[in-house]
This record gives sequence, C-alpha cells and structure tokens, in this order.
Amino acid sequence: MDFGLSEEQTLLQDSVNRFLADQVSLDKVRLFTKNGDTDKQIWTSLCTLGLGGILIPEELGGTGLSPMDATIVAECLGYRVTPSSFLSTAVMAPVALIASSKREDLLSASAEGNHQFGLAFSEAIGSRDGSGLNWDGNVLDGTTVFVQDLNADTFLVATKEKHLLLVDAKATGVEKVEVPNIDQTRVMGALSFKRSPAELISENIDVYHQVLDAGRVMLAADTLGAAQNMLNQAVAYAGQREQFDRVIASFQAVKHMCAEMVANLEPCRAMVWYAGHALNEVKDEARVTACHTKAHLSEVGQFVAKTATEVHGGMGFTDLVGLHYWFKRIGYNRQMLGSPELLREEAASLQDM
Amino acid sequence: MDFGLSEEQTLLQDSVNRFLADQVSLDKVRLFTKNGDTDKQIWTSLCTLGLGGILIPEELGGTGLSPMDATIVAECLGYRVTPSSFLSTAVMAPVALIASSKREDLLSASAEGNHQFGLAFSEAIGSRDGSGLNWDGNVLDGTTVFVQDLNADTFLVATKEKHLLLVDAKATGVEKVEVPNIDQTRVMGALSFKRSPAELISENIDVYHQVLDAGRVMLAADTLGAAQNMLNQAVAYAGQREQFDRVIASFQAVKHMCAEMVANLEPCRAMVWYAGHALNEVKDEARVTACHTKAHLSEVGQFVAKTATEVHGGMGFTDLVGLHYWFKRIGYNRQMLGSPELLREEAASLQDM
Amino acid sequence: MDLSYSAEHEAFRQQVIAFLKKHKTLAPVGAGLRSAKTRDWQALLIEHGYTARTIPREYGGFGAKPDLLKGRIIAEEFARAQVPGGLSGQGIAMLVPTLLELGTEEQKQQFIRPTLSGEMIWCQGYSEPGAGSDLASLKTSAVLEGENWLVNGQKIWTSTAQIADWIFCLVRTEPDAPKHKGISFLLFRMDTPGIEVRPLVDMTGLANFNETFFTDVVVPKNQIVGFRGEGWRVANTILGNERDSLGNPNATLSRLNALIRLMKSETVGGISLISMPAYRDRLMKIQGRVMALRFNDMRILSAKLNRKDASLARLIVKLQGTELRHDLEALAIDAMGEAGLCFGESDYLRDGGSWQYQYMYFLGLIIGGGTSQIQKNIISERGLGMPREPRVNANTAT
Amino acid sequence: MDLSYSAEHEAFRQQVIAFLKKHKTLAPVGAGLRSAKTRDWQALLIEHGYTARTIPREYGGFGAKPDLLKGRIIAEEFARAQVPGGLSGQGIAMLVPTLLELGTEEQKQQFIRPTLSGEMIWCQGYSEPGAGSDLASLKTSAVLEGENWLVNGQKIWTSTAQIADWIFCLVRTEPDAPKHKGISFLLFRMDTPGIEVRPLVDMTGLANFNETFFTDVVVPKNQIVGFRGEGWRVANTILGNERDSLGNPNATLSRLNALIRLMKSETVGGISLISMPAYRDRLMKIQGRVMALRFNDMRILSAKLNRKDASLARLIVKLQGTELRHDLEALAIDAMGEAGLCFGESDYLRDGGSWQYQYMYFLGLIIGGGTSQIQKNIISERGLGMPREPRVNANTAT
Repeated sequence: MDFGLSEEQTLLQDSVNRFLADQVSLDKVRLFTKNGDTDKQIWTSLCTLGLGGILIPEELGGTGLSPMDATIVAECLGYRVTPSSFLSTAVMAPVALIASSKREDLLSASAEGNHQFGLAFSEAIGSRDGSGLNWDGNVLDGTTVFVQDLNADTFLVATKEKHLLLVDAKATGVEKVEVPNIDQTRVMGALSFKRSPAELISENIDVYHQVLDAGRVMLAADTLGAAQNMLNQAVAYAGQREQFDRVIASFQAVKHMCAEMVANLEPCRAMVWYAGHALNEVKDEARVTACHTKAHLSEVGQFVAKTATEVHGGMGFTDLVGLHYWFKRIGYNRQMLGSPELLREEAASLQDM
Repeated sequence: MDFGLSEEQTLLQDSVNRFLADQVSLDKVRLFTKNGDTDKQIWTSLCTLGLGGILIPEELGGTGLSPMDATIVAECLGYRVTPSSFLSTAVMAPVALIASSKREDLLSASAEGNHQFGLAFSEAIGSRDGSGLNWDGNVLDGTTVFVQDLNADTFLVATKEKHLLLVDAKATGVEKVEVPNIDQTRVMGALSFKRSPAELISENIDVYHQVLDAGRVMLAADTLGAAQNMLNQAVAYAGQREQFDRVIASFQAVKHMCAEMVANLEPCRAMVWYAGHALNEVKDEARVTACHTKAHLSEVGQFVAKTATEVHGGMGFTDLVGLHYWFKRIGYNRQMLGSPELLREEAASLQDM
Repeated sequence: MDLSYSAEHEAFRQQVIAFLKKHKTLAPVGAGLRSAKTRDWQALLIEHGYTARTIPREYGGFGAKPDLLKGRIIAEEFARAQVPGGLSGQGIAMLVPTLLELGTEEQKQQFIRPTLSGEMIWCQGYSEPGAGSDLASLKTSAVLEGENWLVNGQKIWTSTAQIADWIFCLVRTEPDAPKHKGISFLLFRMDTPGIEVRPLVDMTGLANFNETFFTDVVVPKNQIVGFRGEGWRVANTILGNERDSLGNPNATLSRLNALIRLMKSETVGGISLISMPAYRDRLMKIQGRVMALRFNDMRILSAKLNRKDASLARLIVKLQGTELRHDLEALAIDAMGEAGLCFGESDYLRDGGSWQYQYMYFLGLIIGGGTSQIQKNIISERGLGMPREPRVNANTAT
Repeated sequence: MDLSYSAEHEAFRQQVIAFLKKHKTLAPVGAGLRSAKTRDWQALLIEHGYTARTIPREYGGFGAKPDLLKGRIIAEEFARAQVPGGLSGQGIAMLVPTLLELGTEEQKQQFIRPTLSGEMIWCQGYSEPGAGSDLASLKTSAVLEGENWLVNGQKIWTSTAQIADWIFCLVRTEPDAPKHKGISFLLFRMDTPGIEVRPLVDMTGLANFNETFFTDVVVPKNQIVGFRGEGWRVANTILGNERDSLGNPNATLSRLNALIRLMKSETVGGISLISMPAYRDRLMKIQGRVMALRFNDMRILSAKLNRKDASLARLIVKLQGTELRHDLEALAIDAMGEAGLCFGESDYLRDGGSWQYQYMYFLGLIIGGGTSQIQKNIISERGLGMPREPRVNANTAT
C-alpha cells in the first residue's frame, strides 16, 4: 500500500523539473508566443528525455510508462507553462492508437519526436454554429473548430457519433485557419475538410472515452502545476515586497489569501495522482474521477490564478512579471475538453443522477 | 426624485425600532420560544401602533399605508427576531382580501388585533409527498404542510392551481399538527381537511402573485434586519473581546470579515426598499424584483449569519449570547415561500430565459 | 501508486470481518458510557486488539507494534458493518498518549488502565471565557500551599464534564513568568469539593459542552504531568492529534452518500430533488471536493506508512474538512426547501433532523479547535513559511 | 420613495434628447483625442452645458449651479443614444476639481480652460514601483534649487503619459518630515527634458499604462498646488472621486444585457447557452447582484440630492462593483466554453473579444485604485469604526 508517487516517479518528476527549469525559462515561453519556432526545439528536447513516447510501448521506441507517469509530466509542463504537444502527441493520440491497435508507424515516429498530432474533439463535446462534420466511411467533409495543436502532422478527429478518425494535415481538401486564443502557449484553430481522406481508428465508444478521460486528467495536472507555480510566486513576492515598512507577507490578509490558496490546492495533488492512476488501474472509476478532477482543478485553479495575481498587486497585472502566462494557461485548461458545469453534469449522469 | 425613505417613513422606522427595543428583548423572545403566549401580547402591542392594519384602508380601521411602509416594519421585526404574525395577518392576507374585495369583516378585526391569519402556500409553491389538496368548489379535502402561523384564526390557503381560499381554523374537519422547525420564533405546522368548508377568495393568478410577491419581499426585509443586527453584534463584540493583548477588532482578518459583511449587506437595503416600492408602484417589475430580492437577501443573509457567528468565536455558538435566534430566523426566511434556486429559476422564466 | 494490501493485511481484514460477524450483537448500540455492556464490549475489543491496539499490555492495552494500515482496516470494517468501535473520549484520545510520553511510571500505572477500560472518564479543562484562540492567556490559577495545589478559576467548552470522574486541566502556577512559561498540567477528581459544572446550551439546542467553575479546589501536589511551568509543552504534545480528527473525509463521504439518497428519494411537486439541475450541480461540486479530501487523506496515511512528508496535506484538513461538511449539510437543507426547516419530531422530519443539526454543529467545529482564522495563520506560517504577525504592545493597540 | 422627475427636469430631459437628435452625427466616434472633431464636440457640449456643467464660465465651463439630477439625466440620455459624452481624462476628472478647490487664481486661469477644451491633456504621477498600497511612502524627490524644483525618480501606472502635455505629480520635497507631511503636489510639462515614458504592457496584451522616469527634471518653483509638504492633503481632496467611478453599476447593467444577448444567441450542440440551467442560475445570481448595486447607486445619488447620509453605501461600491464585473465576464467565458478562449481576430471571436479582455481588465481594477485588501481596511475603519492596524516598528516586523 502506497498512495502517492513511487521512487521511480519521484525521480521522473525531479528530472523533468530540472530539465524544464533549465530549458524552459519564461523568456523562452515569451519567445514562443512571438514565433512558434522554439516549440519544435522544446519538443525535440522533451523527446530525447523519452517523454514524447511516454505511453508508447518500448518495442515501438517508446518508454512504455503509465498514464499516472504522464500525469506527473503534465504537472511539470504546466508548472513551467511549457509550450508543447504533449497532450495531443504523447497522450491522447497514443491512447487511441494503442487501444485500437492502429498505425504503429505513427507511434514510432511520435516516440522519436518526428511526428506530432493535433486534436479535433469539439464536435464530439459540443458542436458550434457553423461547424459540423460528415464522414461517409471514406472521406470527410465539413468544419471543426477549437482544434488543439493546429501545426500538427496528423489530426485525431472525434465526430459527433464519437468515432475517432485520423486525417493527414497535408491530405486533399484540408484547410487550416488559426484561431487566436487567450493562452499564447497553445496554438488553436479551425480545420475544414473537402472530401479529405480519413482513416477510421475506432467506432468503439469506450475507446473514445478512454482517450477523453486521459486528456482531461492531463489538463487537470497541467492546471495543478500552473497553480502551484502561481502560489509559489505569490508567497515569494509577498516575502520581498514591502509596504507600510513591513513585508506584505506579514499582513494577515495576505497570509490568509496564501493559506486559502494552499488549502484548496494541496488536496488537488492527491486527486490528480488518483485520477492518473485510475485511468488504467481502476477502470470503473476512471470516467467519473476524470470529470470531477478536471472540474475541481478548474475551480481551484481559477481561484488560485486570481488570488495569486491579487497578492502581487499591480505587478501581477503587468507583462513584466509575466504571471499572466500561468493565469491564461489555467483559463485555457478550464474550457478545453469540457468546462466545469458540463463535466459535473456528465459526472452526475454517469452515476444515474 | 427621492430614492429612499421619506421623512414619514423614517419616523415610522424610528418609532417601531424604539418600540421593539423596549418591548421585544431577547429575554422576551426566549420566553416565547418556551411558551407561545407572549406572542399574543406582542401582537396586541404592535396593533396598538397600527401595524396589524398597516395595509388595511383607514375606513376599515387600518392605517392604510403602503407595501413599502410594511417592508420597513418587516425589517424592524427581523432586527429584533420578533415573534409575530405580521407576514400573514398584516401583509399577505390583507393583500389577498383587498385585491379581491372580500371579507371586510376579517380585515377590520385584523386591524384591531382581534384576528390572526395563517398561510398555507406550500401546495402552490411545491407539493410534497403525502400532501395534496382537493377543492370541489365548496369543501376542501387533503393535507398541506409547512403552514406558517399555525395558531391562526383563519388560514389563507393556496391550491396547486393557485386559487386562494379562506378556511376557518375551527371549521369542520380541520386538523392542525405542529411541525417543529428550526426557527423557534415561528410556529409551523401541517393542516388536514375533511370536507371542510372553504371560501374562494380569488381564482385570479395575478392576485396570487401579488400576494406571493408581497410575502417574499417581507421575508427579504426580515432577513435584512436580522442580518444587520448580527453584523452590529459582531462589530460590537470584536471591539470588546481581547485575545493576544488586543481587541480582536484590530486583527485584519476580523476587520475584513466585517468589511465583507457590510459590503454585501449595505446594497441590500436599497434593493429591499425598491422591491417594497415596486409591489404597488412599478407593477411590471414587481415579480422579478421580488424573486431576486428574496433570493439575493437569502444568499447575503446566509453569509452574514455564518460570518457574524465566526467573529464571535465559541461564544457565537452558545445559547448564552443567543446569536442563533438570528441565524435561524435567516435560515427560515431562506426556505419559506421559495428557496433561492427556485426563485432564480422563476426570475429567469419571467424574463423568457 | 500501490493501492493493494499485503497478504498479512488481507488476512487481518478477514479476521476483523469474522470477529464482527461473530460478535456484533454484543455491540452496545445506544448504551450509556457507564453501562456494563459498553465496558464489556470495550474489554472484548482490547482483548482482540481492535482498540487501544498499540498501548503496552502492562498499562491495559493490547501491546501490538504500530501498524497504521491495521488501524485503518479496523476503522474501515467497523464502519462498513456499522458497529461502534472502541471508546474514544478525550481521556483515551488525548490524555493517554500524553501520559505515555510524559507521565511518571506511577501516573501511567494509576490512570491508563482504568481510562482504557472505560471506568475512568475524563474531561479536558483548557479553554476559558477569556482564553480561546489565545489559549496561553488562561487565568485559572493553582497556588501551591503545602502538599496541595489550590485551584481557582473557570473553564469553558468542557465536554463530558457532567459525567467525568477526572479532569486534565491547564492552570497558571507561575503568575510572573511569560505567559507560555507559567502554565502547568494538573489532573484531579471531578468530585473534589469546590467544582461546579453548568451545562452550556449551544445553538443546536443541546448542552454539548459545559462551563466548569473552581473555587479553592484542593489537588495533591504530585498530580501534575511534567514539571511546573511546562504545561503548555505538555498540552501541545498532543493538541495536533485532536485537530486531525475534525473534518474527517471518511465521515464526510458517508454523509455525502446519505445526501444522495435523500435527494433521490425526496420530491417537490412530484420531481425528485436530484433531478433539479441547480441542486445537482451543487451536489457534484461537493462530490468533487469530498473526492479531493478523501484522496488527500489516503496520501496522509500513506505518507505516515512510508515516512514521506505530507505536512502541508495534513495542515489543511481541519479548515477544508469542516467548511466542506458545513456546505454539504447546507445543500441538503436548501434542496429540501421548506421541509429542510423541520427540527424536532414530526412526520416531515428527515434523517432525524440531522441535516439542520450537523449544519450548525459543523459551524461550531469551524470555530472550535482553532477557528478558521487561527488555522489560516498556522497554515501560512508553518506550511508556507510566512512571517508571524508582528508582536504589538498591549498599550499601542487601540 | 419618489422616482418621478420634476417638470423642470422632464423638460431638461427633452432638451437633451432634442440636442442629441439634432447633433449626434457630429459626435467623434473613434476619433483621436487630438482631432478637431473631438475638440469641436467638446466645445459644443460645454456650450450647451452637457459637460463641464458646473465649472464657472470664467474658467471655460458652463457655469450652471449644481444639479445632480440634471447630471444624471445627461448621462442617461447620452448612454441611451449611444453617443459619447464630454471628455473625461484624469485632468478633467481629478485635476480640475483640485485646482478649483486649492489652486491659485493664476493656476485656475492658466490650466482649467485648456484642460476642459481638450487642448491640454494630463496624466497622473502618483504610484511608484515601491509605493502602491502604501502610496505615502513615495520616493520621487523634488529639491528646490534657486527658482526651480529638480525632480528625480520614477512613477508607474501613468496612463496616457505617452500623449499627455502635462503631469500632476506627487513628489517628496521634505525628506526629513514624517512620510505624509513631506509630499508636495507639482504640475509640469511632459516635454521637459529628462522625462522618459516607457509603455507598460499588461496582461491584456495592451499598454494601458506606462512607467515614467524623471532625471533632473526642472520645474518652475510656482508650479506647486497648495503649500510645500501639503501634497498628501491636496491629492486626497479628490481621490475619493476616482474610486466612485470604478465598478459603476450602470456600465455593469449594459454588460449584463450584452451577456444575456450572447447567451440567447450562442449555441452549443444546438442548445442555446441560456437554456443550460447551471449557467442560467449563475446568470440570475449575477442579475440579482447587479440589481442590488444599481439600487444602491440610486440611493447614493438620491442621498446627495437630499443631503442624507449614504457613506456606507458609497464606501463599498468599488469593492463590490469590480468583483461583480469580473464574475460577470467570467460567466460569459464559461458559458461559451472553448469559444470563450478566442482572443484576437477570427470568425469565432464574439463581441470583439471583450469578454476575455474585460475579465482581465477588471481583475486589474480589483487591484488598482486601492486593492480589495485596502478597500476592506477602509470599509472596516471608516465604515464600521473598527480600529486601525496597530503600528509596527520596521525592525520588529520580520
């Protein structure tokens, strides 16, 4: 019995953290938000650590670790607001392809860092005015929006019927339009298809949910990391900033804001661990847990993002300190793959409520 | 243009406050909660001030004041957690009888303090398992629960169809059972009827809503008064209680709790005034405003009730200080005639949302 | 993450289950603390190691070596079978561990065995009307006169004082020392002349607590734990233990399940409460918070087992757990609407009125055992390393 | 409660409506602050008394006697017609009232007319990187050398600094005096040598503010308002006015209406956002809060008119109004879900991205103009008469 990280997992966490501290400075994040290039560089480096193929079996060139291990990595990435295709390329697409035993070639390429996936799940989660896909068993037509990682080589597309398809970004009739979003560390966009060839990966709704659960838990873990960093920054800033001849950390109001942040955030750590573990190991709880974990982390993350900014006073509002990168990352995670109200409604219906 | 209390209204407020400060001590409230007797005494005194007939025309022996005046009185009554039949006898029943030009005899008797009404509105608001009324145009059968002012002489009953009936407490087949409730300043119960004669007061749904709106605004005003008193007690206690060699009012955490209470509560004052005014004077806004005012006051009241208790520390939890009378009064007002979620849903549907 | 139990622990669980199956009819449901049934059950549990498990045999315990998981298994299985576990008053929960750590051999011999057996019931004399959050400012005095202490003063929040045989009590013995250094930890009989206990009715309408008054109460000199002036340290040896038990997420989970049952069965206007979306959303929010605290609790247990640090996780339990519980009870009341107001016997009362009762009781717990404000001070200082409130002179504070 | 307007006021309203009908095409929608169109419109408004209404004619105003209701009517009708009202920069809102109260006759003559006309644009130099909540600890110094002040230091949050002609600025002139007593209020030209303005990009991505640096900036001795060392009092004469404008409930009401439109028109999975109960409940909660603050605002106006006390009602507006607005914008984003993330031009952007923008901007306002923590100090001290935080020596605070 050991609820928490194993020794290996602690080592993994430490090494990813060290790597990111070294390689993904805020300056690098800023650079990425100006021109997306550094992203590929970061991704290549992550892949040399084996993170691109974290869920891909060793025989296909991956590291064959568990979803819980991936959760740990996602938390580290969130902590450093790392621009990366981890969610799409290292988690959701591999879960889909492994579960349906498809396209080992792409898995191998992904593990090596030579191939990136993007995600188009909005049609399955909630279709928008002006969007809609039609797949005739062969080719795909229509438009889907809020696609994550628009610069991918291949897109994993979920239809309204919750079928999963693969579409090559360079296939006939595929058009991409970037849709600027609030979180500049992520590239979001719209995809249109005109008789574009698409490969069916799965018609099994369980596979769809397995992929979605994994994605949701990773977003929750990303928020955990990002919120933890904001809290740490707030405590550190309060310990240095002086007003009224005292560090502001000695004011009860500031102390209590920080106490409320940690009191809300600390239990989230165990929740994210369990949700990551449950993905493969406690399958009958995985879906409800994933819904609740992402919803709860979204709420706590929003509270921490706002409160940590307030502790920083005016400085928290500036680009100088750059706190807003975390603020916006948490905001993005909140909406992507299901916002809190939708997730709670889903959790209720899964429990026949 | 004058948004607020007129000079006469300020005088009314002052005189009711003075009267209650003098006549309705916490000791008297305690006594009432042990044996309901003092209630009649309080009611008789309130009637000598003309409050029993506040809405009843002067020619019927009342004082013929406005619903907004009644709101002011309700706030004063809440401030002193006064046990009284004001809501039923002075507000809701008169609104019903005046709007439908019925039973002037009862109005006269009420104005004189010789007759009290009770309210049975639960069937119209939301019927419970095991309850249900059947009125055949002549006699009434069935059971209704959560009747307010169970010791009344006559009950104003609202049916599922939102018809209003009058039933004499002593009529054939009427049975009363007290249902103990959390707020000992109110007497709640269940009423059963067996072929009990009932008089139709109104089939007009507008009259039903007019009565209900008035009741809701009075409950909101009662909460305003009760919450204001809790806030005042908290500030006073914090100014006297010493811990760590300081009055606790000098701790930032305590100051901020009090600041949050007043920041939430103070705008409620204007809201209650307007809601009271709108009842007769801005009819197209009256219903939405009544729903929102009661819902909002319920939320703010709950926050103040909890926070003021916390400021008192352990003392707030004791019967010695008696803060719980206000806490429970606010809790009662929250549920009676529609809890916040139901009221908000009603406000939305009134606005075609 | 390894959620499995070892073979030894699985076997132990089976043993507990078998015990419960065989003996559960002996459990003292609703019996008084003084009843023979209660004491016999306690004796049976000690004999099998299901309570007082790690306390040495020589003092009346079972004498097993510490095994947190076995402790957890016992708690889980007793809860599942809905059978009351061992006695858990303040004597057992707080005094016994204190004596084991700091008592003299004579004190251990004298007090631990009868306390464990349920013969000797204790109450705690810490808080005073003027010393709540600032407990160290307590004023109840004990003056050494010859071979006895003479105790004068007043305590409050002394639960079970009206039935206790003994009290463990913080008193000021060195009035001239700095406030934390002048306190001593005394033990004395509650039937000593000069003690008056007055029930303290609280907002729930029950007297869950008491006020206790001391007038020239004579206490033999040797009935002190630790040295003179060390009482603050003695009391703090175990104060943390108390805090941990407030806001226990497993109790909250049972309560959540009760709430779900209620919301499924209760209807308004023919519609079940759970099918009203605004209530359902609130329910789901609470379920998410319960989940987070339950996993946090598993992490704490596991950290103890595996000697990892989970001090932050532990520090926030009382604050978060009591607020969550209060919110949970509030939802039940709101969802029931007017029916949620019922309190006291009637056909319309649900679950024995426990929703209103617990709603208030947990407001009491938010305040008691260190108010939320004090909790936040502790979390920010001990958990986040933020500076203490600067000390202010009494005469500069206005 | 009398919500009617007098015949005089009704007539005035008709006059405003007629004016708007006739002249609205002249309004400078989207025109720069320096454009002729803007200045002409300002001149027209002053001529009719629709801005600078109560400022004496001799200084370039309309010279009417104060009538709050007419002010309200003007604001209401301009808002209803969606026509921009008079100029409202910091010069007009803050400096002009200050000069009217405390300026010399020469200063009034020199500054008020060009400020009102829009020729002379001002920025405010109050906050510094090290002096935010504790504004009085500001360090920018001004040393008198002969006939001039020599100003050195740095200001932050100087909005419009990049286009301003002049600055009104708090500087420390008496370094040895207690901190509130050593400050003076200077006016100087922004093109004086030694001033550098650097745009300060904020979380919205825009440079809504600046940092402004002063190196040996020479300011003529007489460009001081009030006496040396009186600057704190001068600044506080009008600081309250600024706070009132943050969290204005009428602006929040327009925003609520926009939110309702959005939630009615936008769909997910074919269902309009407003028909999703959890969002609708949040919307209604916000509508209730908007209502309370709107009526509170009417009460404040009315209290001014009728010389009643509404100081508490006024004290809480900034705190409540900015939090409410932030929550309102947050709901729009949540209800839109993934579409709520859009920021920057695309087919999927709604309302020009204003939901995300205002969500962040109002977080800035929660902090700016006195953080929520400072607001709560003020409310508890001035509103509730609670004691000030005890003063702590710098060296005892750790």
